[in-house]
Amino acid sequence: METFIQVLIDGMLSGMVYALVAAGLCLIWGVMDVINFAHGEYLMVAMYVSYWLGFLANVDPVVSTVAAGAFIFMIGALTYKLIIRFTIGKPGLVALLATFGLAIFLKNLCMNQFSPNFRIMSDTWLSGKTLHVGGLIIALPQLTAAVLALIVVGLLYLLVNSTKFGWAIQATAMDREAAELVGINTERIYILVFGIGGACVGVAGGIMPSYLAVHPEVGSMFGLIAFICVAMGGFGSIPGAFISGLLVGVVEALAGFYIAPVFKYVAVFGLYLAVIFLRPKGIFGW
Amino acid sequence: MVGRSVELKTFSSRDIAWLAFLALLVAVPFIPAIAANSFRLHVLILILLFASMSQAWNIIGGYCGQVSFGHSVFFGIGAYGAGMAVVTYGMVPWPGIVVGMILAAVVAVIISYPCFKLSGHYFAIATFAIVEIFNRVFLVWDWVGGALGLDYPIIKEGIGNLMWHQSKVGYYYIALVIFVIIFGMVRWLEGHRFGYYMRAVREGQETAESLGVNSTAVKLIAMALSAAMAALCGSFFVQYNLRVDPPMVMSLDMSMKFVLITILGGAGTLVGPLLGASVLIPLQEYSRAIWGGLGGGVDLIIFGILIILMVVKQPDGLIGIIRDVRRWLSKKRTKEEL
Amino acid sequence: MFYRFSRLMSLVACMGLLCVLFGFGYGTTPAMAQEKVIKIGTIFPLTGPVATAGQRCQAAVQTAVEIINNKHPEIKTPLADQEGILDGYKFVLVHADSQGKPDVGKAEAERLFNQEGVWAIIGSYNSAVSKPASLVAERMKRIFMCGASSSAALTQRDMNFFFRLAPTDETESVEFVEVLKWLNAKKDANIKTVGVIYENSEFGKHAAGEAKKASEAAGLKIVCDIPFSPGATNLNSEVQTLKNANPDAVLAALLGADYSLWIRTMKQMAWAPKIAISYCSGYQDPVIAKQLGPDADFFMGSTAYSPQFASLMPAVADVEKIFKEKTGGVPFDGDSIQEAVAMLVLAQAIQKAGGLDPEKVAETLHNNTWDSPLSLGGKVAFAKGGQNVKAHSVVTQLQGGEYKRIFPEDMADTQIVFPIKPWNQR
Amino acid sequence: MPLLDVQNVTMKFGELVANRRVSFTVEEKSIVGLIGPNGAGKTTLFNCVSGLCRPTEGTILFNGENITGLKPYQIASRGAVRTFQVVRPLKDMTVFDNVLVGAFLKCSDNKRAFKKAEECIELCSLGSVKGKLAGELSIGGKKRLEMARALATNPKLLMLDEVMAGLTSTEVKESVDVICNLRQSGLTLMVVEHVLEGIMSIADKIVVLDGGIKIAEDSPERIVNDDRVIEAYLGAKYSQRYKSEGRVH
Repeated sequence: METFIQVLIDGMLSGMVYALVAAGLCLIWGVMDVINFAHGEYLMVAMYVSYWLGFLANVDPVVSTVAAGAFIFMIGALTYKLIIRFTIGKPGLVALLATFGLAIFLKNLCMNQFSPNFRIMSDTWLSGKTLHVGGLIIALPQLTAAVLALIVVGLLYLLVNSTKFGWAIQATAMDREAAELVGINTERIYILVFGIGGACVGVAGGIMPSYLAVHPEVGSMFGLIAFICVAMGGFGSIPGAFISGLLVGVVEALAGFYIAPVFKYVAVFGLYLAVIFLRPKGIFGW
Repeated sequence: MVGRSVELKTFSSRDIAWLAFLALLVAVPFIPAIAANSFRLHVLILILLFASMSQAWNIIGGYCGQVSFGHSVFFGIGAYGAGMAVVTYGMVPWPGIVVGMILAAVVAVIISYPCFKLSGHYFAIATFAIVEIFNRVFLVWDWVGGALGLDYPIIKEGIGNLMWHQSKVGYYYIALVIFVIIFGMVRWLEGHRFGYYMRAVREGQETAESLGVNSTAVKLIAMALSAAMAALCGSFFVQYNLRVDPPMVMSLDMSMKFVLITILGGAGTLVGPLLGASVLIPLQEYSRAIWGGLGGGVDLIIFGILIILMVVKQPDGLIGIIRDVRRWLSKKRTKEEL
Repeated sequence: MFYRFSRLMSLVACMGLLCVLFGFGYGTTPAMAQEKVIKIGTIFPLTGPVATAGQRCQAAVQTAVEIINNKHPEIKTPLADQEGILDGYKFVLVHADSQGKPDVGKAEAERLFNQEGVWAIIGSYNSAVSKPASLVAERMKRIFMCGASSSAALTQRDMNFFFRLAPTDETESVEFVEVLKWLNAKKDANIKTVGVIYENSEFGKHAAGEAKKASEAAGLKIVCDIPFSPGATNLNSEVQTLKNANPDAVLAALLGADYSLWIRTMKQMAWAPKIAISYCSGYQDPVIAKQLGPDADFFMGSTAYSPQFASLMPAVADVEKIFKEKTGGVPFDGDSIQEAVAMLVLAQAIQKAGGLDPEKVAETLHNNTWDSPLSLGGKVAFAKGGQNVKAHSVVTQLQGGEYKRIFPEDMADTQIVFPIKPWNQR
Repeated sequence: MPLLDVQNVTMKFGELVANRRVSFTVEEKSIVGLIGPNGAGKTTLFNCVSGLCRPTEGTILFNGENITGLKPYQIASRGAVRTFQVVRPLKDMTVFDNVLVGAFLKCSDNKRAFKKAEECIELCSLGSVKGKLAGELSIGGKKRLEMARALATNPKLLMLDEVMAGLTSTEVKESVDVICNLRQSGLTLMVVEHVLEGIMSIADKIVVLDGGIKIAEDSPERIVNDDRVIEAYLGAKYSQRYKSEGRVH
């Protein structure tokens, strides 16, 4: 029983981080109908930002996560300005392929610049620290990341649902032309949405070096899982992305422990298929 | 309008151009500059293979409009069909190829039936998930070699074993045969009722149904056909490389390559996959040959930028560029005549 | 108008590119007949998941070539004190990237032989790439020197032109089990159960297969068998499964980042086996000890080289100096040094054979025992099939960030710390 | 036996009732107009007949065969073909190819299908644009395309959904002529119209829907004088005034 709860907790902690990565993707997808294939690479770049800040200026990841968020915000906005802008209104595949190119570019640029070596930060405030609650062990870095994820996703939800800016985003998502008619600068909304979507994954990447090694390939799997979360949650639904992120984390952990570790991703992808066959528009989709 | 004839599509002047092109391809190994340079022949073989493979994808993805990222699964099944025939059972690859093709078609129908109920990105991501599942299941499945993969023993070369060691000319002609089979089939489909139905389903499923088209059946048949052809290409791929393991044939990267080539050339057109392959494959092979050894991933950086540029600048693909240029030229001509 | 123009330009650019690539014909071999040059190709995974290792291996071969080509009287390896071999022949390296993919590796091997005109190939790190790439060489009757690929199957193919320097995972597995038996006998370690954890790839699967075979032969019970997908986002379930099965000893095959994640996850779950022994890369990566700090301590593994072995191999220090210039200060590890040895032994063989006939050189390689100051034991000799029968690796343990030699006893410099210290007592 | 027999069809979307127990028949070789104000449930009824929606209750017989709940393509291949109110051209195909898709339903070999398509294109006066992409046509052209495509399937019953809406009066006249010609060639037509102008002059029978209920089914002459119909179209107050002023013919 204790093992079960332990596995469950571990799953939930990693699930929350998946949720944060997915939330950014979800926002972009929901507003622009663009699948950002370079999302995992954003995460990787953010981890490098955090790593180098720690290495060169001795800043702890907990602090530099803000900087990483801001940096990826800029990368996101730049991506929109330079690439995505030209793909709006074209078939959805175009943006997907363009971002696929971007992913290859970013991954290899980082490899070129920072070498393929993996890098670990071992003397951070959080690294290696654990909380012992009864017989349970909770890793502090993962817990911090999860709490951070909860906060950021919460803020994002509030931003979209109860601010004027959020309403403008929603209006743009529903009908771009109509939104322009009522005086919304949709171009600016798109830039900001891409930036904010990037910032979410930037924050996630910023905190991760306290427990995960940084290397150019690190983002790929996270990116793939984020796609699954977003599609499972339903088109553009942030609560949907959050819940399915959590679900993915838990299923991954349970399947990994109770079936076999090699099957943990099979279980995650299988879960997606099962959900999507029952509800073709995702859990929260309409 | 360029290239949009309303005449009978059973045979047109374009086909003569195709036949001439084919004659040229047949003659290629006799050109000394290529015959003496096995790397050039290698690039040509890859172009033919990937053009064929992308054309197979084009049936369902381009003509029928169902963007599947799952085709490496069928490619892989074909590869394993041939691989297991030779390595596990010590036979010639031919029965394996046939079984692989049939199996791929069956698997395609089974997995795409539920997937066709999904729309847009949901469908695309479902096919991602299927590739990942197949990849991981094959990695632990000992009967098919698991993570170890299947390695070909050194056996006699020739058409019987579909294997050549000294020269690549044999491989080249087999690739050419596959190319002719798949392109010929798609060409035939283009002028046939089924081809029109596929495009009608792509353009509007409800409209097609209102005109008496059974869209589900059209999509399933197109998928089965596409998967069987993909498996054929896969079996050639494994005969060419003499080894098969899951990351090599059943990965998202592989799937992306088929999609990328087709989109780059122009999806839903006959010549598109060939155009895409003859740009992307030399780019990939030569840039790796020239810069790969430097180790900085420079080739891939350039590759990434080029994909972005291509896709963003002309989403209709290379065929779109050609169309633009022709339109531009004809406009210029009319201006001069005035 | 401008819009149209830019589209036209992109067309022109494409066509131009095609012309450059096809027309002007990359791949014609420039004539170098006058100069005395031996071209050697290298194929390593320079990009992709194991690029770290691949780039180090490439640097190792470069180091070896530099030693051979130039006069380095200070270095005590064969051929170092003269310039080139065979009265002034020098080596030129042509590098290729396999991306860790077998099909790419095979294509590159063909290109290197046919287009670049290389005389032999050194590579390819991944066993899965070495297999098809070396077949290419075998068919062309050219020599393929393999440094670090560890799959035992490679040298069980009865090939005549394939030579592998590193010990196979088969011999390593036997050695690991010897360590366990030795501990049981000498230290009353009471090791009865074994767990294996490995990445589910060609490398991991082979290693684990041999590990299980060797353990069962020694009467040890396998209590858990955990393959995992490399590049995982976490190893929680894997380590939890290990912890639940609680084997006395763990045999592990993990690479790079996965290895560090494994160690950290075990720490997080506050569990460690009594003893953990690793196959090659992850454990012996010099970066690990530095970056993981005390967490990496007390784990064990096979090591063909570490800087602490300098006393056993006096020649290494000077070679390593050159190597470090190329890697930004990272020392040799057990894999990369094998690639340097491969290059050196090949050069010695050419020298001894007195010519560039591949068959004669291959025969010479088979028939002689070679001096190799960069190898443990100092000798290299090849059996039929190409395995280096003098390949040794010692089992080491990380203590205070240094690789200490533990086993076999006659090579040991330090007492083993057994069992692994609990995480909270470090 | 009527060609189409709609019996007690009820269609509910959750709580919303779009059609309640609607019954009517369409005789062979006649033109039946289906009219009603906005939101009367005309298109829903159409969708039920053509198979896009499965009616909650009721039966639909076509040529004596029960076609309730069949798939659209099954109904189409039995000979009941429709057009769409909101035009749905197959955008990236030429006009000719659009029509050809329809023609392939009954003619499986290319030659006959091509001939059929040519005929239908001429019939709907699309000859001058047949090489154009369907997406590039004007709205009137698209409407005619819808009709040509449906015609090419060689239907027994052609169901037209507001083919005249939004057209100029000359265009309406053209359409009316086409429809008359079709009847002459032996086709049965069911026409949904919001605009009464065109349909009244040619229909043999008019079915009037309001609020999902059939309120009248009669010949055009009598329909225009039906109180309930006028009320439905103009509202109770205006219909009173109209009557008192005697402006109803």
